[in-house]
Amino acid sequence: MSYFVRKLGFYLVALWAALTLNFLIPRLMPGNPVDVLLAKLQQRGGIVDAATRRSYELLLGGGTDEPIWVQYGNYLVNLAKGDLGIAVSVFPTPVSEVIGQALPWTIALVGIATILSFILGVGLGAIVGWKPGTWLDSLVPATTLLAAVPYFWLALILVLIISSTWQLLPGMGGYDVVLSPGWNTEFILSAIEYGTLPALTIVLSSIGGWLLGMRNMMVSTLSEDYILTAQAKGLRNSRILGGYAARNAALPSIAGFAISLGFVVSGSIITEQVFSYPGIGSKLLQAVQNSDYALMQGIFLVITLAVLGANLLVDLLYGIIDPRTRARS
Amino acid sequence: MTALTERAVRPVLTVEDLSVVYDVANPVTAVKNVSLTLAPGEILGLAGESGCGKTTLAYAINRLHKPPARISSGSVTFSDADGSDIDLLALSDEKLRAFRWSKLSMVFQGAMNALNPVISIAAQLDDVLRTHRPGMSKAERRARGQDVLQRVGVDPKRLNSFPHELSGGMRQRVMIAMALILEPQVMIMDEPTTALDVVVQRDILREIIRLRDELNFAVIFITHDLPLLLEISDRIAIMLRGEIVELNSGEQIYRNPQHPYTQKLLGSFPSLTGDRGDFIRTGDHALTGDNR
Amino acid sequence: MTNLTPTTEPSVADADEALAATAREEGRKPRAGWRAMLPSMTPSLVIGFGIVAAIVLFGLLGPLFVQDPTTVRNSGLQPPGDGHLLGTTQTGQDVLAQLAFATRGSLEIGLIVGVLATLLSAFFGVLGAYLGGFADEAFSLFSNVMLVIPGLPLVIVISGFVPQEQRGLWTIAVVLAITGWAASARVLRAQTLSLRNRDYVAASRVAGERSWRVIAVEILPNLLPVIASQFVFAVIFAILSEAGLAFLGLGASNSSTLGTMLFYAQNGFALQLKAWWWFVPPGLIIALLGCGLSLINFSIDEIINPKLRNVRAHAKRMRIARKAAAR
Amino acid sequence: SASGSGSSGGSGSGSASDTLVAYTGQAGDYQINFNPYSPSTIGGPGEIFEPLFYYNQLQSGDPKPLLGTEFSWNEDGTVLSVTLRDGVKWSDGEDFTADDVAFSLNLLKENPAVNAIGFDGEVAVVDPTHVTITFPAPAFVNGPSILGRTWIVPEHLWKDIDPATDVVAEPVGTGPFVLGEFKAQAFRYDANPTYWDGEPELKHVRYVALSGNQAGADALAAGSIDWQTGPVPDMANVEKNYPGYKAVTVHMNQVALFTCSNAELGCEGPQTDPAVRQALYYAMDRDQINSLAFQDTAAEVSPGFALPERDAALLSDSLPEQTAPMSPDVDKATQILEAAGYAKGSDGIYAKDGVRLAMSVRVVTGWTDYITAVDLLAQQAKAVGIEITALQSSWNEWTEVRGLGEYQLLIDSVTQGPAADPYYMYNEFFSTANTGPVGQSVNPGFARFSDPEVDAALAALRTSNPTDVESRKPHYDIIQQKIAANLPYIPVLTGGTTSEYNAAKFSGWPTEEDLYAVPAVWSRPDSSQVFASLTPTGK
Amino acid sequence: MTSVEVKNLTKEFHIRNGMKRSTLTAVDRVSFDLLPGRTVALVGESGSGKSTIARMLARLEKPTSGSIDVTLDDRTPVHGSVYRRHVQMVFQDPFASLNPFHSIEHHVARPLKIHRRTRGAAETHERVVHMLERVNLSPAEDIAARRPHELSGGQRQRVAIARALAPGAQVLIADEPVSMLDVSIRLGVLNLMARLQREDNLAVLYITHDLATARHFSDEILVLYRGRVVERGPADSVILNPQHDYTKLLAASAPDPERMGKLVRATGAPDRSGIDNSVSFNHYTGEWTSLDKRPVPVS
Ligand SMILES: Nc1ncnc2c1ncn2[C@@H]1O[C@H](COP(=O)(O)OP(=O)(O)OP(=O)(O)O)[C@@H](O)[C@H]1O
Ligand SMILES: Nc1ncnc2c1ncn2[C@@H]1O[C@H](COP(=O)(O)OP(=O)(O)OP(=O)(O)O)[C@@H](O)[C@H]1O
Ligand SMILES: [Mg+2]
Ligand SMILES: [Mg+2]
Repeated sequence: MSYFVRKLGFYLVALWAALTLNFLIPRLMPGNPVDVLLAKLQQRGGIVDAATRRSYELLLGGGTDEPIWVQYGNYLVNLAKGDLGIAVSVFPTPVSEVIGQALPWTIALVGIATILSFILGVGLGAIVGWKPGTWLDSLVPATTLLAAVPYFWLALILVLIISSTWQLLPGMGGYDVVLSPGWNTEFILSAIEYGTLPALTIVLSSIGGWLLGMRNMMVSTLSEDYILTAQAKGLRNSRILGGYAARNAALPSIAGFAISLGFVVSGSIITEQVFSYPGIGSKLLQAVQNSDYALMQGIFLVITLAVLGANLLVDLLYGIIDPRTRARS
Repeated sequence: MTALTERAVRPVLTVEDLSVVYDVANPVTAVKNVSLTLAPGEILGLAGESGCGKTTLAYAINRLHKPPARISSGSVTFSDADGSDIDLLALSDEKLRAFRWSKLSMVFQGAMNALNPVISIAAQLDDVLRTHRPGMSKAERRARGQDVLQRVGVDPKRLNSFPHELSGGMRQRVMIAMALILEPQVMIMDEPTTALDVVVQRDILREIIRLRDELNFAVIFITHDLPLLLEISDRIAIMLRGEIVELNSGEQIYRNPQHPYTQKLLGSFPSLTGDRGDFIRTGDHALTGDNR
Repeated sequence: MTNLTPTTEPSVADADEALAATAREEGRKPRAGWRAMLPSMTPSLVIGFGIVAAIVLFGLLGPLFVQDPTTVRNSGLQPPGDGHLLGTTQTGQDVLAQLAFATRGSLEIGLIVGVLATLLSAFFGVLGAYLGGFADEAFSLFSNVMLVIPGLPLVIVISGFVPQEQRGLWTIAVVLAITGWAASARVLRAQTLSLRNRDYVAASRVAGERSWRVIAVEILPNLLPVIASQFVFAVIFAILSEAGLAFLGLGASNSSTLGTMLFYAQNGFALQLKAWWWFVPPGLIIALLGCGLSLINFSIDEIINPKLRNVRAHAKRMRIARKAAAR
Repeated sequence: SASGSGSSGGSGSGSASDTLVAYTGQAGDYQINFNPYSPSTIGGPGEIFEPLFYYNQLQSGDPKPLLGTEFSWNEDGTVLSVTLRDGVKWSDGEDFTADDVAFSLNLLKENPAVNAIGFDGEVAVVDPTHVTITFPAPAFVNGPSILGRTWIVPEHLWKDIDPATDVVAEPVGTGPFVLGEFKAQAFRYDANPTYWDGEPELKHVRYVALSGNQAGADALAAGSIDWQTGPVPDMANVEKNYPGYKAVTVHMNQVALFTCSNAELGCEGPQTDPAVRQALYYAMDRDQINSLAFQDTAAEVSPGFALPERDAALLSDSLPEQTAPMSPDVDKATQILEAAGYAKGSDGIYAKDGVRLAMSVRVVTGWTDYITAVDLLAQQAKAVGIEITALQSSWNEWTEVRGLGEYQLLIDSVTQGPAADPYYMYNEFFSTANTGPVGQSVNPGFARFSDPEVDAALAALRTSNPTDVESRKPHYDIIQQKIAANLPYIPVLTGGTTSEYNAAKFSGWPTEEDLYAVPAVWSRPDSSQVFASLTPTGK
Repeated sequence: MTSVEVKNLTKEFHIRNGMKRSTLTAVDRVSFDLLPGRTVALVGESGSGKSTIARMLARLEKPTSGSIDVTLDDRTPVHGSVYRRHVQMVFQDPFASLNPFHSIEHHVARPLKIHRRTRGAAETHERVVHMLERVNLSPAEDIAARRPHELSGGQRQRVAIARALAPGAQVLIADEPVSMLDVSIRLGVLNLMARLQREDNLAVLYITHDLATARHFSDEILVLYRGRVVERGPADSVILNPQHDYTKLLAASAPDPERMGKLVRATGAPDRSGIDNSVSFNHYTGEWTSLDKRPVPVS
């Protein structure tokens, strides 16, 4: 039990730390939403004078005089109530609505891409590691090079070639805007079509890490005694590869997978920027640029919960796939 | 026992002139022209100091050696109980796979690590049966697993345990159970008890002997503990730098060692109950010559 | 019976003798401790080292030989040619000159982050694991929390908060280091935990060594390959992250790095204008540097995990054997 | 329905020939909000909710009647009478009446939070087509905001709406368009079949969401958007690079080096000395800046800040020069400095009383044109012995220091008011009322400029009828002279706003010859004027 | 000369097992004396607490209760940092107890420097060479410059012994010092230790599970079973005349070629559940005592 109690304790502390950081950071940041919105209005040819400023202050609520700990208390109470506040950058929409609208896109695109690159990377890694020293090993430096390329650089070049020059796949947006979002085939096909290129770039740039890690673990695992035993037992190679070698070698990768799953939410900023993809990353950028504290806090909360949730999930999963964990605690 | 040693019976395993080379920068011939035979139901002890090639020989017999190891010469013939002879070194991969474990099984040096840590004992036993006895039903396989565990003195209730939940001695027994599960004619045991407590070690040895008497498989028992071998083996082979320098019945090896190395090995074990020798605690015994 | 004295000294293999003999034969000076920590020369190491060395030299010496990267000319977007080996930017600045300075900037960031993150991770990972008990619990909880807290957003937020005058390279580097050390700390902790229980650590304590000396002299050297590998990762992480931040307009704004250079190229529509000489080289240098460092890391991996080395040695033998067979 | 989708690499708006795809430059997708009074509205003003009149910021002259047909001021500017259009219907079928107008104006007064124009009049409904508005003080200058920037909303629906906090997802207005469909990635206007001026020929307008300028340029290249305002590669050759597209550039906002100029209000640094600002003014090589930083889209600027073309009639004759010199005058710059007592140091930088002429310029990270301009300015200033270093920061931070006055120099642009009258710009940027001491956030008197004569001139302008150009000119003269002498904002160039549009698919776009509206896609309510004037060519 | 008096040494470990925290008494009220020139052997099955006792003596672990008194001949107690000069330990695994990173010289020189046995680099080096020669490692100069992986197991264990003796240790704790070594070199190392013991009049605690060497290399044997001493006495009497059930079992389990083919066939494994560790047989007094040292009637 203590394994789970300790884990739970860790998650609570991590959550509390994240929430507190979440509370503090925006308050330490420069700029306030009134000024930013005014500046934005002015840029767009709006009239800005003292009256405008006054009205915006009234609307958005200026700085509060409450002591910081009262604010902190209110913040925690509101969070507990599920009230994330109002996103001033899209005033008066509640933060939860903004996030609710953006989150599915990110989760679908980056989540699927992450899972895909994990499966492909670990799968290829297992194959490469199964017969190390063969030509397959040359996959390793190749994928490493891909991983070392700045992601947006790769993405932009791919967009230029695949999307702009060859016109194979759309390189902008989340779906054909002519269609209405909904659970119909046409829309889903369109979403898949639009998501292919972004997903491809994510997979390309992240597959190398999985592949290398898995390959090295395979090599180590293959020299374990139980692999030799399995061979002596006359098991088929497929069974040894799947049930004995890869099964054990994949354990560290799975832990890594948890962490990367958690970062699905936050890792999408650049992707969404390059591909004009709707999602949480662009919302975060929007929040930061508009000093939209509430939105920022809301997104952080979601990210932290995602990371913690994914970790928790894998901790539990780990207990199942690696029976030793439960004993080790 | 002596009857067995006189090759009156058709041997179950014949190794002739076997050499194994490690193709490394300075190639090492880890096993040199080894010949031996193993009669059905016989326990053949293989002793020698660390690195003399015992494990390499065991692997080569089952063709488990991996590069850089290479069999440079010799033959290994398995004479099946049904009368056919199998040239192990000539078997195709698939035939070899089918041969392994069903005719010849192994218990490895450090068998504690020979169990896959992430799947249960039941699944690992089941794997063997599923591969080699495809006809068996699930229930039959489970019953068989329980049966072999029972035989080696492990509570069949532990079938669903994971290796880490068992003590070292129990894991060792599980490995032996696994080696038994297909009732092979030959079992190679490579230092199966080295890491264990003497008391546990004794239990396991007793178990092996009992099972051998019951099932009549032949055993190649590898260890560097000569006194132990003397207790349990019918014949003992002494290995030195890849060669078998002496092969004789346990009685002969103990009473009348021929090769100086055998003599030295025997001298390395002070007797438990015998006299306190003159060399003890004098600090200048000839054996301390290896002190550079 | 067992007390029998062998009549003759057996002509027995004496491993000790053999070993001593080989060492004497080769007559070489035995390798010093740190030497064994060096990766053996492999093709990947040679290539990786070559690439990294070339780029570092370019970053170090390049700025001494090129033109002033900020000088604007009225001849914008010239393709590579006379006068400008790599052409010019939209405002007529020499791309090669910019590249040299930007490489230096990125290397600086990589180095600062590498050093800082390594120090942080060594502190939290090694010290915590060595001390054990509450310190270990606290340190490992702290690094786990740091690992869970999303990095990039934190970077965005923190870099917005640092005062303008201190902005730039150092800020970005410090922020990246703060957000990037936790994973290494976990690796180092695991390694230290296993080293801490080695007998030689206990032996040095029995000999009377003080704790700091046990850590510094007995444990740290054996962690060197791991630390080196983490350092290399931190450098790659830093350079890539800086580029990513720069792309979002949040990079080391007042310094010149490969990231900011890419940002300007991107904003100057270099790709759309097919000014590849402006857009491609910075990205390529990052990619090559990352690739070179990864190749070096392969060799470090081989020290950490000797099984990997065996694979390579084996592959090499197989090749030689195949070649021999072909002949 | 997905005709041709996916064929283009862009946002796949494979659009029908009667659908115009516009991109406003907004980054990220849309959050539904068609409340015209909300600061984060994504649409509505102009297309759906109309003002009474349309004021074109680019051309002086009478405003275009929309819901109002005529208006008149009393002598002292305290009573405004408006005649309303008859027979207009809301898009839900209800009749539009004077009560709606009164309701809309009173809405502002009752909700200070949305009263961004500071409306303080009393509205009286004379009859269904006439209203009069009475002000406590002369309010000539408030006319354009009240008449041109107050969105008339239907009383029968809005009486239940909180204008400050409701998002109005189903807007009902009188405008030429109605909301067709909203999606976060795009929303669509459809032509209003019951529009009082007849159903527009442009049947659909779709706004798409992209991630910024880069994406906009890419989408334009892919032909997936028809109108956007923003930079594209090789701006001078839009017609050649994008077949079927044309570009139009308008010059409205003056790019300037804002200075924290007023030591009395707490500004610190060499730039508080007018001589230094003058020297910088002459040091600039405006041609070089125009070509390298702005792709030659900017235009000449007047040191008095009136727009040389639009405000030609108001340009003061007594300025040292009508427009700032396009090439640097190093001699004059150094002369000014030396006359003010500066001496050149060994490092080539002037100094006085041990204080070097070294200043920092704030610029927003990522605004590459301004960053380039600042880099160029630094080089040019160096030639006259002034050291300028660029300090980049995030927009938030830059906005904050700009408001607080905690900067030495920053680069930004001076913006215009609701009508083609420089009064608004002068009043906003140069009046004492709109500034404050350093440390107090103000907007937009960023330069902390304060001059009683300018304030007096502005007060006089407030009480004179804007149509009475002759009586107003002397006041403008004073303001321009004061500004040009003091240079709190050192003019760089008049920035150009370039829009690219699909001329093959639609005709009737504003051109440089006929700027009937500000041709910027984000400019409201100008965009509705453009949409209403477009005719699909059927291609 | 230094001697050690161990009294009622107890060590408890707190094990977290799920929600429960249980206490494991790894060592329970163990007492013995280590006297100069004498060897005490500690034998017992795996997990009986042998290493824990060694670690407590080496101050790697704090006893839960009981005392370890180290005194000089004149009964002055040895405390603090001097303690480590007097009491040293040789570990079981010579492959793990030498730091692969450092040269042999480093290993032997560190204790010298820590305990200020030598002054200056030259003297230290000389001393290192001398120590290596004493443990029969020659050429010592050559060996000193090598690193552990260049030595065989036996050579390494000699280095470990040299290191332990370097600061002038008078009490040597050897925790299974030869169990990881090849059979053919075990005796060599044990003999070396015996020689050094004689030469320096060392007090030695020899921990092993090998009854045969325990018998031959020690004066006194303590048999440990589940943390408690169940039998103690002169080496020969304990081995040849075991009294406690556990000692008997242990003796019967040790391989003995003299019993060729016999013991193994003896039916059935002995039942260990009935073994009682609450009583102890003392060969010196010939009595059974309970844990609290009270005599108990013969069972
Ligand atoms: N992979 C390898 N490459 C090179 N040489 C090897 C390799 N594996 C084993 N050897 C050498 O082959 C010889 C025999 O090794 P082997 O493992 O068979 O010895 P062993 O008798 O089983 O020893 P132990 O008692 O330690 O298990 C040794 O000298 C060893 O150094
Ligand atoms: N740090 C520790 N925490 C918890 N339990 C411990 C710890 N160290 C030892 N133990 C337990 O104390 C008991 C005695 O262990 P110890 O290592 O002293 O046995 P040993 O006699 O040396 O065994 P071996 O012959 O296997 O070396 C064992 O049950 C062991 O599991
Ligand atoms: Mg072996
Ligand atoms: Mg122990």
